[in-house]
Amino acid sequence: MSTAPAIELKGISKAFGAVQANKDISIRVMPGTIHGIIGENGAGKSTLMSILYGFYKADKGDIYISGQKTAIPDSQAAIAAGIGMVFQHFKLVQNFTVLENVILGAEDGALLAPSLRKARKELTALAAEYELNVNPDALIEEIGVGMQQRVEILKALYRQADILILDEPTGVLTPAEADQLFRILHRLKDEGKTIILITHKLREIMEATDTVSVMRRGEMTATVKTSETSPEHLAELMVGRKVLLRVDKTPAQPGEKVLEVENLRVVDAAGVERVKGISLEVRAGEILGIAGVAGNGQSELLEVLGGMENGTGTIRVNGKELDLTGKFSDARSRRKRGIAHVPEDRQREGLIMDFKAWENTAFGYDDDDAYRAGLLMDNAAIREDAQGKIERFDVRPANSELEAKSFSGGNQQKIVLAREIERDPDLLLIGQPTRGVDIGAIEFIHQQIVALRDKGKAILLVSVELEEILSLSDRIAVIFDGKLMGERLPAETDEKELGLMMAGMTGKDS
Amino acid sequence: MEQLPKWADLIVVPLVGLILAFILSMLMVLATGHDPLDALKLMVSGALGSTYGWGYTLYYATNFIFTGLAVAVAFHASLFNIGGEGQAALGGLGVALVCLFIPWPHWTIALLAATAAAGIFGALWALIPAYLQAKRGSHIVITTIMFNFIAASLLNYVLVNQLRPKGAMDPATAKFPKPSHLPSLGEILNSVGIPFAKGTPANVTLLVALAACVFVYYLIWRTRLGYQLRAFGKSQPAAVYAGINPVKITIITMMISGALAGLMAINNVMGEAERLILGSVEGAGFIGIAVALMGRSHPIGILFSALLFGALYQGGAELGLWTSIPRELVIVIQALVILFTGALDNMVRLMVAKVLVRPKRAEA
Amino acid sequence: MDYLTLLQILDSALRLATPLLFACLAGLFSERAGIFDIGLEGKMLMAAFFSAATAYSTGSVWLGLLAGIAGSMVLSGIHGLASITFRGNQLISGVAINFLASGLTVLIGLSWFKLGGQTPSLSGDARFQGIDLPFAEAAMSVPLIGPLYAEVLSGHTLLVYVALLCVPATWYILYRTRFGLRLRAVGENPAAVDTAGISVVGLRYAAVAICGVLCGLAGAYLATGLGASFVKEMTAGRGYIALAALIFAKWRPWYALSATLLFGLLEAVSNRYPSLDLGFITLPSQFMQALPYILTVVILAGFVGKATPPRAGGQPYVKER
Amino acid sequence: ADPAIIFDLGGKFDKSFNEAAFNGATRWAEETGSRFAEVELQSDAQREQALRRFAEAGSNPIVMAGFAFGNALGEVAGDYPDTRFVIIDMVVDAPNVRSVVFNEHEGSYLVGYMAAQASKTNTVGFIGGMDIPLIRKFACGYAQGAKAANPDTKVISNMTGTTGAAWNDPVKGGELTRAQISQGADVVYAAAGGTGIGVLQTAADEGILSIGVDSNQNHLHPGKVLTSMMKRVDNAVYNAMKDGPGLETGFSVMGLANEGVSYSMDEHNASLVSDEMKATVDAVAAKIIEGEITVHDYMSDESCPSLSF
Ligand SMILES: Nc1ncnc2c1ncn2[C@@H]1O[C@H](COP(=O)(O)OP(=O)(O)OP(=O)(O)O)[C@@H](O)[C@H]1O
Ligand SMILES: Nc1ncnc2c1ncn2[C@@H]1O[C@H](COP(=O)(O)OP(=O)(O)OP(=O)(O)O)[C@@H](O)[C@H]1O
Ligand SMILES: [Mg+2]
Ligand SMILES: [Mg+2]
Repeated sequence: MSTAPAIELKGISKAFGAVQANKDISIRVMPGTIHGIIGENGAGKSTLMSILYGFYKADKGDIYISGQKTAIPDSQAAIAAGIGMVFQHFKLVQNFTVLENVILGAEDGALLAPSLRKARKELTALAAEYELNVNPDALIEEIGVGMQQRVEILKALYRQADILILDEPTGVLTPAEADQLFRILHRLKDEGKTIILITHKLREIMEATDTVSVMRRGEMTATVKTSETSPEHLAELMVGRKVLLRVDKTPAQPGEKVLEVENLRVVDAAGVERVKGISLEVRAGEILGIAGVAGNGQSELLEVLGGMENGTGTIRVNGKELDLTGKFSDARSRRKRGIAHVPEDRQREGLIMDFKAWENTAFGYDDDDAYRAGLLMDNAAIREDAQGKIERFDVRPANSELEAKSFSGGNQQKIVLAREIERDPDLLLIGQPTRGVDIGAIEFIHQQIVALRDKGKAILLVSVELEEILSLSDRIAVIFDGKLMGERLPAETDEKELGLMMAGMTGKDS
Repeated sequence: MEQLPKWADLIVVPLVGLILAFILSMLMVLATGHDPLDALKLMVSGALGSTYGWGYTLYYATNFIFTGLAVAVAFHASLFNIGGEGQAALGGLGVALVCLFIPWPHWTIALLAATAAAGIFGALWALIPAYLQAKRGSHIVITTIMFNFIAASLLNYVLVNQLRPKGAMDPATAKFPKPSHLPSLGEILNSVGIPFAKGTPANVTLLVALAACVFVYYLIWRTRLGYQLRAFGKSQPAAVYAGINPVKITIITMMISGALAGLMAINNVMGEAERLILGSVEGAGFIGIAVALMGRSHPIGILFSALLFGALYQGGAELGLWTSIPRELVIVIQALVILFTGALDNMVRLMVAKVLVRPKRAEA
Repeated sequence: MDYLTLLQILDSALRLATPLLFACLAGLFSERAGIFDIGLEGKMLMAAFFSAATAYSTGSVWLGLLAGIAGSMVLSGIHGLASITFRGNQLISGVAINFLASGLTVLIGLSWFKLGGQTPSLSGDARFQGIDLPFAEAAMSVPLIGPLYAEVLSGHTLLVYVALLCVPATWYILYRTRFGLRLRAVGENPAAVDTAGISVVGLRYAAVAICGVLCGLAGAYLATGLGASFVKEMTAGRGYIALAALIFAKWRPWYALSATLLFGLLEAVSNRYPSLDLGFITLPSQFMQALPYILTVVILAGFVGKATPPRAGGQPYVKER
Repeated sequence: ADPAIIFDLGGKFDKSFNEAAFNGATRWAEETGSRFAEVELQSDAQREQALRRFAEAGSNPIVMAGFAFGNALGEVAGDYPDTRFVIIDMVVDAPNVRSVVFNEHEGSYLVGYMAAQASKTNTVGFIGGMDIPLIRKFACGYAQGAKAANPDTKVISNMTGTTGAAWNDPVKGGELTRAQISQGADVVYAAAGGTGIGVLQTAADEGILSIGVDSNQNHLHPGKVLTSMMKRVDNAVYNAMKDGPGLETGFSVMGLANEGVSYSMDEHNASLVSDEMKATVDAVAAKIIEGEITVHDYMSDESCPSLSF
């Protein structure tokens, strides 16, 4: 036990303005291990790792790499010290090819051609070695997030990183992709590389890591051997109270048909048909879960239902047909028909990040009479309404004057949910409700969704988290390539079967 | 970046920027062989030291308030309207047509009509670029630049070939009939017993400009339309999610912006010149960009930066009158003011922070 | 219109396009790196002044060229300082630079030459002379192509050819070199560049500096190539037109060539036909003067469609809010 | 009291009438060792301001160059009955105002006549700054002169632009010159302020003749500028200042007769203008002065017999 830790951080502190993101943090990571870091949204995990990678500069503290005190003023120094990092929000150039992204900053000379040639070869080798297949000539904006993440990993490997940091790598992955990622990580570990893994998913921590550190409100509260702990214990360390890890719900009591979709087709701006004749229905008091690998048409399905895109076919809500292309095909008309929508991408669509929280609670409902005072908007009323929502949905900090961007992801999601759920809609469309959200918040969000169902509302849930689909849905439909592959009851299926269906393999009865 | 108390950010930083700009400017005055302190005194007292000075300062400021607001409204929707110059020119045409061809019984009614005409003409001149941006994706920056040139040609044609009285040398319309003349600020204030220099061009339009500030404030922060256009400006996908029609918002915003730019014409065309002359906008459309940016697209900020530019204009005129300092120096001073208070504000902020924040740290 | 007229118009178009092309490529480098630049006009003006002033004083157009580039680069430096180092508003900085150039050139010109801000006119080695391309004379006899070569391509000053060569050079730098890759990346996603271990600030300054050099060439061409002295405000809005051309060109080098040639062509046509008698109606000169701008709008609306600027354009790179 | 002079928006170095006015004032100052107040305007609103401020400060006489002052002076003159005003290029009817106007059409006629004589291609060009009445007046006189010398002469006319930049765009001036050359013009007359610099330059470069305007521009390109249409704004200003506060008011026309306009001859263009040519032109000038030839003034009925706009 005389080997020096691959990484040792001593007394790291970092403040962003008034926010103390990291407080006197120390941590040691042994070489050849996978070290997990968990913590609530905003606990300071990403900040800590960004400091290690030279993206931020710590206010205080020292970094030791393999026992040597090392200054890491910028990412160049981190790369030189053998550190690679896959950020929570990828750092890729959208309109570059995979190859170009890989060589960026690691070119071999002033001209590109030789670098590209070399990288192409290297990539093929890496792909073979680690099952990291990507088309080197594909544009980043045209490949899925799973692929993008591979590119990020390839970037690190191409730079011969010995220490690989992954910040919430599975937040956007399908189960199959996640499994593959962990295989790769184990392979890397076997080769002696050191891996730091940030995740909100306790299952992943339990399955993949050797040691795990828990962060809370900028502090490192515990570091334990994974073999000596349990998910419940970790959850408690993280949130500071006991957390229910299972969704607690009674069997559904389906009522009237609320949503009926017949032969829905959607063609995107590029002329590609993304939804290819989907029919489904959701009844009052039930949750229909749509499982599928991202990019198989579920986003477009939600967007048409939510009035963000045009489509063809028939959609009825409470028996009345919706306008799919005309004057009433916009999102506002949908809301008037009792449809609420929690979009997949809360930061791009669900919220205006520069607006204050209270302004965001009226977003999409600014024409509500309750928000109006003559010709003007009744800001006082909106503020009051917002404060109530924020308190009922336990948004932290409970300050409606803060801008949306200064809340953590989980709390941003709560703002959107509060806004949509408290509208008391007949139909709730909800996409990726817990993406990037910590377990404390997940528990809360799931409870709210179930409570809405129990009030007799229809819910259409789209998620790439199979676990979430399985535990929330009353019925599960699997989407593949714009078509439904079949329906299952959660009790009668499992992740394996769903995973196969998601890959286009037909299930038992369809 | 260091956190500064709000008062320091709002008052100290611009003030220090202004001082820096003036120090540099005065060095330049020195370099051209003049006495910088005299020049500075002349500028300040010329612009702000008498009601006469204010009469001019406020006149220019009125122009800049309108064009500044025009740029700001578009900015909130992430639209960059460089077309203020053309829109204001067309506003002038609207004012001229209304004042020349309709006999108004009283200036108040004429003002209402001219306001409407200026706004409508300005709005219509912004409509085509807006429509093309919304429907065809034609970049609004190019189209508004192009429309400035087209407006210049149009006015040249109309003034030389159509509206110019026969035999007149000036490419300008005839003088507007008496009833459409607006009372000057001096006349108004004197009538309520406040002494104010007569014969200065500031006129009742200043009140319209102030009203426009209030209007824009309410529009942007208190109405649904404002809410929607700000949301649209921050995130277009989110706007679609909320059911905000991008085409409609783009067109409405640009038309409001164009109307505000057009309104400038009631100040310079109706209030001051009392006729429409060629090139009457005199670059105020472009200054409006600087005014809006420096005012952080907020009506109050715009009010102050318009005043600053108005004072620079009038102070510069006094320099021109009483010294042999070339008028280009005033342009350089303007440039330095824009640079230090607008573009290098973070540098100034850092300097101020060093002075203000350091000692506090030391105490702690 | 006969063939010769067409050639003459093309010849004129090429000359008129050259300053636009330089400025457009200048803007391309800067904006591709994420720094918006509405100060092209001011930089050109500064360069025009210093090139003419120096060429006159030294009698060497080459020194003039260098001085013009230096003058333009000083303004680039200010723009860089404001928008890169101090993360200020790039539009404001550009506006300030235009004002600064407009005032300073006359101010300095007045004190140096006492000619009302103008420089004395240049002659001989103090200005660029036309270059006859090889075989231009002989080519005249070849039908169609010959006159095209002799009339349109041959006989321009060196800078015209430099400008034309800048197009493939820009393309090559942008798409075939490490620097170009990084430059494009920093305009799209500076965080990607930063985390790849490259200095965002360094790259952006480099881009702004190149922008300065190219604006310098544009200005020098105006004052020592096309004209032979500096006259106040002689850029006459060309910086703004170049900006429009840049958007028109969707920030791409070859498109920039077409866009600026188109602008040059439209202007040349309206120069050639100051008013047009269509038989039933005579289009007034004002209409012909507006025609290039009207056609630009029409073309833009009809054929070009949406242009997506570099994604990180206009925003300072701020890591810590 | 010192005299004062107010320059129009183009500024005192506009290569046109403002600059000529400035030269006149400077000449007076140098000769008499006195001083004069001056201001360059930046905005239309400053016309009245400058007039009043100078009048209040006791400047007398106050000289202004440019038709655009007409309105402002009309308003102001009555308020300062003891101040004498001199306005150039415009007529203002007030007891304390001297209005000086120039017969630019006559001078332009002469240079047009010379242009046609010098032209070998029977094609001459005119380049104006902006399409405004004053410039049409120049163009119309020029075209008449050219046709008078040779009825077959073709006159090509261009205006530079419609914004203020039109007066300061030598590059465009040069390009317009080339366009005219390619249409056969071999003499070009520029009435376009700073833009004209480019016209004269390009003409010299391309080996054709040019004609300067307002002041004597022959020296700019010796041996290449055929002549210049001199509009003696400098003399008008000089005289006003020399006459001082007691100057005679009223309306004064500066034409060929009183050398208000003329064509320039000096060592720079001596080789270009043959004695014969000079003789005929002088004869034409004499006829104009005597009234034997009437040059049509565009402003009289806003039409031009020899050129359409
Ligand atoms: N660039 C920044 N500027 C200012 N504040 C920041 C910045 N990045 C993070 N913060 C703040 O620092 C705190 C820690 O953020 P961090 O991103 O490290 O949390 P995290 O543990 O990674 O959370 P999550 O699980 O949501 O990713 C938060 O309060 C966050 O708002
Ligand atoms: N064919 C349709 N498809 C989808 N939505 C529709 C359709 N027709 C109407 N709607 C929506 O239902 C709403 C109710 O219709 P109605 O015509 O009563 O409008 P409203 O309640 O008076 O609303 P507004 O105040 O906007 O006029 C509409 O505003 C529109 O949003
Ligand atoms: Mg994080
Ligand atoms: Mg209704």
